[in-house]
Amino acid sequence: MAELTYRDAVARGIAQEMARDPDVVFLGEDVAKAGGVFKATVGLYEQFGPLRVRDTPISEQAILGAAMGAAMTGLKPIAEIMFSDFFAVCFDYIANEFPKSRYMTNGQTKCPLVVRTGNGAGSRFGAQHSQSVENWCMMIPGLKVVAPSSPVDVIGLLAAAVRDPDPVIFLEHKSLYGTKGEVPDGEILDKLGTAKILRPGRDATIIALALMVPRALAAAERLAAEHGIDCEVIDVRSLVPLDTQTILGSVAKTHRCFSVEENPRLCGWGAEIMSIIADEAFYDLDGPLVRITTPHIPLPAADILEDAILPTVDRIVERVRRTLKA
Amino acid sequence: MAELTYRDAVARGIAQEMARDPDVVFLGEDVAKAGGVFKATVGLYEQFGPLRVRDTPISEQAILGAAMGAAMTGLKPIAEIMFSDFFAVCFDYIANEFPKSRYMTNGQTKCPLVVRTGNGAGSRFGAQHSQSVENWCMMIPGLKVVAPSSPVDVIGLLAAAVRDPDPVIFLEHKSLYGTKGEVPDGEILDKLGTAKILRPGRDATIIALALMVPRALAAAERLAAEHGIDCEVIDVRSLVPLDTQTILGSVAKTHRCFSVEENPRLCGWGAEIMSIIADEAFYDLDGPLVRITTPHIPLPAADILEDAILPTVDRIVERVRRTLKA
Amino acid sequence: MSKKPIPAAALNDDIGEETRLELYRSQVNIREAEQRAFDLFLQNLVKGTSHLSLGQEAVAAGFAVAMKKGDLSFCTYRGHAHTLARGVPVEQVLGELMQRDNGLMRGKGGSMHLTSEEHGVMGSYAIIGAHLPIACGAAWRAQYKGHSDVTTCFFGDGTTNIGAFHEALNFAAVWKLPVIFVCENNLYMEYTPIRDVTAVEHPAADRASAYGLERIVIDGNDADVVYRTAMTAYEKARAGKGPSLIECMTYRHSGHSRADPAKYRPEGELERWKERDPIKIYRERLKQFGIGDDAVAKIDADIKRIVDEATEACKAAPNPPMDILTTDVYADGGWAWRN
Amino acid sequence: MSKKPIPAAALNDDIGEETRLELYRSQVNIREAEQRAFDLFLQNLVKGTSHLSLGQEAVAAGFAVAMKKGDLSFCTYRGHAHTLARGVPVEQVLGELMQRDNGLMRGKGGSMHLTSEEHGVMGSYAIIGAHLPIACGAAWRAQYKGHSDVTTCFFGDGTTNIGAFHEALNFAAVWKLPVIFVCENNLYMEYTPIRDVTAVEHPAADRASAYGLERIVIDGNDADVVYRTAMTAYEKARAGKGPSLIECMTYRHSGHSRADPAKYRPEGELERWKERDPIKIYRERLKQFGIGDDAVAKIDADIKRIVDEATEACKAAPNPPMDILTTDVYADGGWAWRN
Ligand SMILES: Cc1ncc(C[n+]2csc(CCOP(=O)(O)OP(=O)(O)O)c2C)c(N)n1
Ligand SMILES: Cc1ncc(C[n+]2csc(CCOP(=O)(O)OP(=O)(O)O)c2C)c(N)n1
Ligand SMILES: [Mg+2]
Ligand SMILES: [Mg+2]
Repeated sequence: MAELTYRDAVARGIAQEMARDPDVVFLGEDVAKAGGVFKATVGLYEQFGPLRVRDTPISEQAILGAAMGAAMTGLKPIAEIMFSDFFAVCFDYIANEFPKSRYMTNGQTKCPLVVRTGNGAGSRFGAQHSQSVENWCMMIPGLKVVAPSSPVDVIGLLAAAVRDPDPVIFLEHKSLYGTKGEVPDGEILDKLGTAKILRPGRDATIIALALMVPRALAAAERLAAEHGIDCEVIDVRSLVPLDTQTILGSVAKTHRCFSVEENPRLCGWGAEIMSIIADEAFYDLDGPLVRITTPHIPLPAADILEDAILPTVDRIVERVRRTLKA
Repeated sequence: MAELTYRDAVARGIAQEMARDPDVVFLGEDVAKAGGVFKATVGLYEQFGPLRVRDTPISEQAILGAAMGAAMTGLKPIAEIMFSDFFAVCFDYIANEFPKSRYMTNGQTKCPLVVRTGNGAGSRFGAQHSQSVENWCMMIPGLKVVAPSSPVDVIGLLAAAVRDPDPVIFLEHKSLYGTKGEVPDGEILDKLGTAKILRPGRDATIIALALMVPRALAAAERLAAEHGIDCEVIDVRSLVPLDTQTILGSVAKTHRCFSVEENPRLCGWGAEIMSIIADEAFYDLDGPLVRITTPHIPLPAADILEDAILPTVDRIVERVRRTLKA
Repeated sequence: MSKKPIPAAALNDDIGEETRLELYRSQVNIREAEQRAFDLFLQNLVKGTSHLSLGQEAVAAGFAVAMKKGDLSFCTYRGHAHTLARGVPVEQVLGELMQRDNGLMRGKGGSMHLTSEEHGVMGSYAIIGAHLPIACGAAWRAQYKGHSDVTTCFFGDGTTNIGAFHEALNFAAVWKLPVIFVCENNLYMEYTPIRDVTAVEHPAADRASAYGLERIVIDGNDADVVYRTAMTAYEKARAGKGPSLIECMTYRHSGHSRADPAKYRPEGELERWKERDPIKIYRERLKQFGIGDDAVAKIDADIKRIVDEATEACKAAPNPPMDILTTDVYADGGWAWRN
Repeated sequence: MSKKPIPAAALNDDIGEETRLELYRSQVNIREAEQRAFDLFLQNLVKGTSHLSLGQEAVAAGFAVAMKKGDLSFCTYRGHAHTLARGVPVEQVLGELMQRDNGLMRGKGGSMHLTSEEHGVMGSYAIIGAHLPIACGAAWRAQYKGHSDVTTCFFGDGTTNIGAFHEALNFAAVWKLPVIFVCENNLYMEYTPIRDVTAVEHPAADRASAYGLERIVIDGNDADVVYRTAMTAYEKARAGKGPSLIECMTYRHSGHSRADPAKYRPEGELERWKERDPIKIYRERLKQFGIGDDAVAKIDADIKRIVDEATEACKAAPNPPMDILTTDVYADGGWAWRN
């Protein structure tokens, strides 16, 4: 058992899988010699050498295209796209190639790869380097989409993603890289498609992802301590496959549900989950389904503006309290 | 008043706006001399000449980038992306450039352009030429997103889009190009952000878009005739701005709501609208909110498979009937 | 090119009779199958779109015959020719065009996505440029694993102006990948001439130097020329000397796709190119080399029979069953995105 | 380059004293403002990221001085220099880096998106390559409307390997647009040397022929060289003769961004380049041309005062107010996506 940062967990997770399977290779911009711009891949180049850990040109289409071709023919590539916002310059692979090839070929081809990326806000980088793009991926049939919130989940879910036979989009939250958590020694392997109830509760369910998970947890503590409201907090972890059983089970117990989303409002994962609940658990509900999201605007750069725009602990507390008292 | 195809309405709409405003220019692949691969822009090159109607290389990023630069500096470009699936090769402009520039520059820049595209299934083209990508656009803050279902709406909404000072994504449905409708003579100008109640009803609201509109209407007729269920059918027309008043007003009256979406299941516009209803109109509801969508899979090519996978009149009727009788 | 017969002693040149007959057979096979696809389209039996390579057969044949077993091909929507050239049965190709259950992908992919992994046809891609980087990845795997196979990536002239082309070429050159990029310059994109929208005369070859590669433009209608060029490129790739970019000048006899009557062509252009029909050229070539009419006639008859039989089999084949609708989205065979 | 003074008669060469002083002033202005940005960062007053052009000032100055009013600039995240060079006040630039209300965009954009429409700075773009096609569009507008302005698009060496570069260059060449593409080759992308990932030595210039353009590589640390090259390119563009692609060899003295100590550089490299510091070169140049020390000293003092005043103004400036959070998403000033 050791305390590890989320950042170091990334390198450990990749190393674990590269050590285990020589077909795992890793490519991206500045990932090798420099250890990544977020320093999340330090040491891999030294450990696994220049043939397995490769710096690329600034050619995101080539990075993802090459990862796909290698995956189709026998390797298990991990590709890094530095910031998730850059998915927009290589979106064809994410939307049209990775996820459709197996289906179109009636099962002839495979695409076992992982795309890792730095996702999310909080670094004062402005509108083109701060987005939370999980929905860009969740909406595409044929992908798997994962977003861990803790170091141990980073390792376990990354290992599961690398061993998964399908294309997995692995969203690391930039504002979590510096956070720490206890991590057991030895191999860690988690399971895609499993949500985690991080705090059991009776009065309402709060569903969160990535950076919003610690905020939802903090809000739940405050709601309990200050307002006597006992919330169950679920870390979705995996958007596809989606663990609807855990979510619907929780709502059947609490009868109220909130989602806390960092992504801009429209067509977020919260909308999907809420619409599932509104269909399948309608008669369990005691009141409106409420989504707490970043407003539907581009992200501002200034610290003070950025801090004001994402869902905060205060906003979650206030919204849950107000809704339940209504 | 004349009968016009949806296809011819596109050319008439563009011509109307080009004749009115010399700053309106039009570019895309094979759009000029050949009149477009869907023959939706026939005659424009002849009428407005080679400086205003321009064939481009197969360079979607250059097409959208050039449209943006021209829009920022004084023109009002209409850019065609042949199939909406190709948004994936130029998604940076759609997701990161058009919609963020004004905000990031604190209002210094403008981006009055229209991206027209052939959207949707039904042509047996397979998974990379048949997608319904309205959600790829709706989820991005700063865009406007329109999808007409009839020839008269094509002209009126296209005119509104061209005159709109913001970037508008204009989704023409490939399977509607051949459909006909009455169109008044003279200038036609509609308004973005307005849904239309195409059939008033008391028992349930059915919300649809584009190709799903005629299907929802046909289903409503059958539901009335065969099952005594009186549905209100709403053509959303504009996903952003979204006419939530019309939608919420209808649900307040009918107390039940269904959406009919061509897009694959996850994070569709239906999820967004349903989650709005589940929050803001929860106490109006008498039962679950039900989304009828294409399953969350890539689209098959074969006619018989493609026909089976999209929401059909039968499926809509069956689902509404079964839900309301439950 | 002299049409005089070649002296007997020269018959076994670097190509030789056996390979020449293979090149001929491959071209005729493509021609007949594509012509049949066109006929079936006129009978309303081909559905969706389809993109024929009539007139471009020498490129597909020349490369495929030069390939070894295990070499990989990446094609575009205009990929029937390359798929057939790797030995995929005509029936499976026509079946896919007719969207029947006997199709290569049982109708799930359609004409634009022909794939036969067992023949090394790693897919046909319908987004312009997308497969060039993917081909790099397949070649990277060979390099990484020390395999000797080479990847070939076919694409059109119009594809040279999209970003992915540039990224792939640079990437392949920097990593010295065993991949051959083959541009079939048929002078047109869909309906627009390539010269109207390209800054250089030879859209691929005139850019080779931008990637440190040799400028290669060849007669794409002469299967011998294609074959020889291909052999050189494969040797180079197998020797670890990196990628090649080859521009083959050719012409499509029909429209861009089944929807296109190709009225945008200047008068006489098609006729001029038909004089240089690759099959016509190759029949003469065989004659020059003294290869007997009977060998040729036998191939012609063989192919005709195969295509006829395939046609009948396709007409008799059932539609794909509904239960394949949701199979093979994920590796577990299903499509479940939730529990 | 000879360091002997130039004879008085030659003083009014094609550049002349007035322009030389302008070039000098512009470079010093950038240097001082950027140096100040770095100091403020060390004091924790600059937030988010920032990308300095210390060492690259001659490129920004040379082009900006050659531009006419109304000409347009498109920059990258490394755009402070180009923004300042067009006359944008130092205070507004530093204010944006410090994310204060007096910033160019009141903190909404941040250091990577400096924009001042009134100065022709049409934006700074943070997605590699994105602005090259956008610059084409601005130039297309000029061509279409018969305006005489020229658009300049600045970008780094690493940008030449992304797809948008290729699409923009071909597009500009085919449409003969009045746009100048300026590659600042500072030898590195973020931390990776450009030569490690590029198939040619000069990532921009060695590709010019792929777009039918002239190969131009210049000394980007000599403002005179830059200015003269720029003047030629602007003349060509204004004469309707189409785009230019210019590769300027230069070097950044600091790391890629504020997060980067630049340890990946080989020993001695920075020192060698500092000997060719553009400002040092230009001070000598002024001396050679007999331009008096007092003129130089006055500029230095002027700039120092301006930067000091700007710094104080920024420190005193308030944070942006919350009510701008949701303004200017749409042209109506608001952000409403629903009624
Ligand atoms: C990204 C993208 N843009 C546009 C298209 C539409 N399209 C299909 S084929 C084609 C022309 C391609 O021309 P070329 O590369 O010369 O190949 P050819 O069809 O001549 O074999 C176009 C524009 C596409 N499929 N993908
Ligand atoms: C599409 C995209 N990929 C990657 C990045 C991350 N990134 C920012 S700057 C940079 C290096 C750019 O190098 P170069 O073009 O040489 O410009 P320089 O920073 O040296 O001025 C990279 C990789 C990005 N912003 N956009
Ligand atoms: Mg072509
Ligand atoms: Mg650089």
